[in-house]
This record gives sequence, structure tokens and C-alpha cells, in this order.
Amino acid sequence: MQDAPFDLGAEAAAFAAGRKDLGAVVTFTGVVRDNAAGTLQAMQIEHYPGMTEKALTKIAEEAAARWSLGDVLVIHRYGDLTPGELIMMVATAARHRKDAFEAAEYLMDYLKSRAPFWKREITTTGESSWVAAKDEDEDALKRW
Amino acid sequence: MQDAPFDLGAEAAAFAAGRKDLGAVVTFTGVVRDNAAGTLQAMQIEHYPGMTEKALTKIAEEAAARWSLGDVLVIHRYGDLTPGELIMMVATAARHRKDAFEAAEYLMDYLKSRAPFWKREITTTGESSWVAAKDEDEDALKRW
Amino acid sequence: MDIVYFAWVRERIGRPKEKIDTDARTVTELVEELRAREERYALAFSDLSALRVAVDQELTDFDAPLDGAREVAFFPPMTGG
Amino acid sequence: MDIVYFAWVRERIGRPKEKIDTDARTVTELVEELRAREERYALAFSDLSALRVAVDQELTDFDAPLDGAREVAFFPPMTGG
Repeated sequence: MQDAPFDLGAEAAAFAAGRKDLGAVVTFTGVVRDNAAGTLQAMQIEHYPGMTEKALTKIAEEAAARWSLGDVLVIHRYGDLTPGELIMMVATAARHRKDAFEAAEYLMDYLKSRAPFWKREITTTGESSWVAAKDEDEDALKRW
Repeated sequence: MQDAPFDLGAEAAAFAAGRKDLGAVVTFTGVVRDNAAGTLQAMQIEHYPGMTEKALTKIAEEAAARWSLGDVLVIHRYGDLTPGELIMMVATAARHRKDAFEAAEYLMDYLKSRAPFWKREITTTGESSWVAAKDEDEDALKRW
Repeated sequence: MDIVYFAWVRERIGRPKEKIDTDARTVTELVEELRAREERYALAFSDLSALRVAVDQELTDFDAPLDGAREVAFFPPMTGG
Repeated sequence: MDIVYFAWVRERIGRPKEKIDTDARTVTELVEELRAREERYALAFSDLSALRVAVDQELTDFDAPLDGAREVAFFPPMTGG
């Protein structure tokens, strides 16, 4: 959890580097997407210090308990971001691709709806609105 | 498709960089896993020049037709690799994470069983054996 | 007890955090107390289905007990990732 | 017609590629012709369920026609990724 930007390339390269027992590495990166009108000035991400660490740790531990993983990484930014900037990433490494993929999807589904982050969009036309949670994100949790 | 090593960090960073319309980037990287005894000296990857390009293009086009993707990348090495080296990667970028994840899994499932690559393992004890195709990899195609 | 608010709940209440003395035994009782305070609280807590609650930084339900709780947080559904 | 072999099929046949004249109308007929040639071919083609075939660099079935085909490839199930 960090205010500062992160470098996807460096994180991906460092993650699980040198491990000879893990055949599969999956990364997911979330990027600030501009709005349909192309007027998104900033995406503000508010979080709940203290609870965020606990929630992320719990989600990662749950994934490690459910799948056979060699390594797990979760990075999530907060503060003001602009379109095209990276919001967060998860990475999973496992012996087999099924575990790595499923665990990464699980991490994402829980990060979306169970980690205490809230997004607000500020447009160049001066509008400001909180991003609403999507039913489909809540529904996504049901498969686990 | 290449003989030369590739740099996961550089590829991941360059992939979909600067795109403001894509919120989700998924990468999968395959790594040469050592055998249980720790005696794997080399993984030799044979391929079918000419058909390989066609097969990879077809698989990528199929993924682009089935999911809403902004970008797709497939890299696959051939030749002699050692444990810990990267064999291949796929990357997908989409507006939404579901498309990016599903397309990456689809690409992997088809690369495993429908792209003309064959792996042979050479051990430090002088043994050499072709890696057998797994029933579960063939079964994985049925879900698509 | 520390009460903390996030996102539009924080904006409606007009502050991120406050300390209150309460005998509420559950989150629901605490919400009733807060609603009775002022219009802006009544507004923020008008639709509980649009709210989530954490007690001592663990997500929970509105019928959760508050025995020994030090911090209660109210916020809208999370939108991370 | 160019016939190409990969992986252990290549090793059993003892060469990666050969040119042959054939009137075979399907892959199966071609396989019968090859099997009749020499023991190493009979061995390589003894269990067709362990083999895959591509005609002009497209995966296909053993009953595929060969009209106009320039290249037929035989190999074990693929193990990429």
C-alpha cells in the first residue's frame, strides 16, 4: 500500500526471480481508465489506514491457504492518480498455471470489494463523483 | 517466437503502456521448472517453423474475436533453456479484468496443446526424455 | 469510542472522525443514536443497505456486538482494485 | 510432397524431412504407405492415437484429404507453454 507510483516492469521482473520450483507467474495490473468523454482529470483513491494492511494481508493469506502458491505480491496505491497511471497490481507464482491464475483472480475479486479503498473521479469540467460499487463485482465473490 | 531470452520486466512495462482506455492488464509467464531431484540441466524446445507463426497468430486472433481486448502479446522461446529461465509469456489488456483474465487463460490453454512446440528434458545424469502431453491440458480446452 | 467515516459518508457527516460516549450494545444501536443527533447523521444513515461497517478494522454486520470495541467505521461499499 | 517429422517421431524415423511421390488421397492412406516402407516407419506410426498431423501447416485429422497438399507433418501431442 503506497502513495508513490510503482514500476510494473521492475516488480514483475523481481517477483519470483531466480525461483526454479515455480513454473507459472501471473500478474494483474489495474490502470486508471479515462472516462468515455475523455475528461477524467484525476482518480482520487481514499483508504482506511490500519484496516487496509489487515485486509490485504488477510486476502493474501486466504489465497495462500486455498492454492499452492510459491509467492504472492499485492501493491495498491492511494492518493491522486491520472489516466494511464497504474493503480495496483497483484502477482502470483505457482508450480502450475491453474493455481496461479485462480489465485490472481481471487485476489482481484476480493481487493475490489473487500479492501477499504474508495475511488472518486474528478473531471476537467469540474465534476466530482464517487465511483459506485458494481453488482457484478459483489457477484464475482460468489464463485469462491 | 524467438531463440533469444526476453525481459519480462521490459515486456510488461512496454505492453499497453500509455493506453488510457484499458483498465486491466494480465500477464502470464512460463518458467523452466527444475525436476523433483533438482537434476534438470536443460529444457530443449523444438518447434515447427512456419506453422508456429500461423498457429500463434490464429490463437491470438481467436482470443481477440471472443473477448473485448485492446492488445494481445505472445512470446514463445525455442532452443535450449535452463531451470529458472523464462519460456514464454502472454499478455492481454482490456477495459475490464474479466476479459483480460479469461483471454490470458484461453491463450495459455491453446498454446499448451495447439501450438507446435515440443519439450525435451536433459538431466545432469545424462537422461533425456520428451515431456508427455497431459490429459488435463487437453481437457482444459473443453471449457472454451 | 472512535467513530470514523470514509468517502461520501465522511462528506455527509462533515468530519473524518469523532470520539463519542455510548452505551450502544450493537452497531445498529449505535446507528440509532447517531441518527438521532442531527439531520446530517440521519441523512448519512438513511439507507443502511448502501453502507458497510467495520468494528476494530474488521468488516462486520450491523447486528454485530460492540463489547470492548475501540473503533467503529462507516463507509460505502468498497471500490478498490 | 514434403513430409516432416518432429520430436520423437523425427527420432524414430531418423530424419526431420523427406520428399516422396505419392498417390495417397488421405493422410491415412499416406500413413499406410509409409508404414509399409521400413520397420522404423511401422514403429513410428504404430499407434496413431499418440500422433498428431498437420497438412500444409494446419492441424487436421487422419482422414483429411491430401488434394493439392504440399507438406504433411507428423508429431506427438504438443507440449508448449
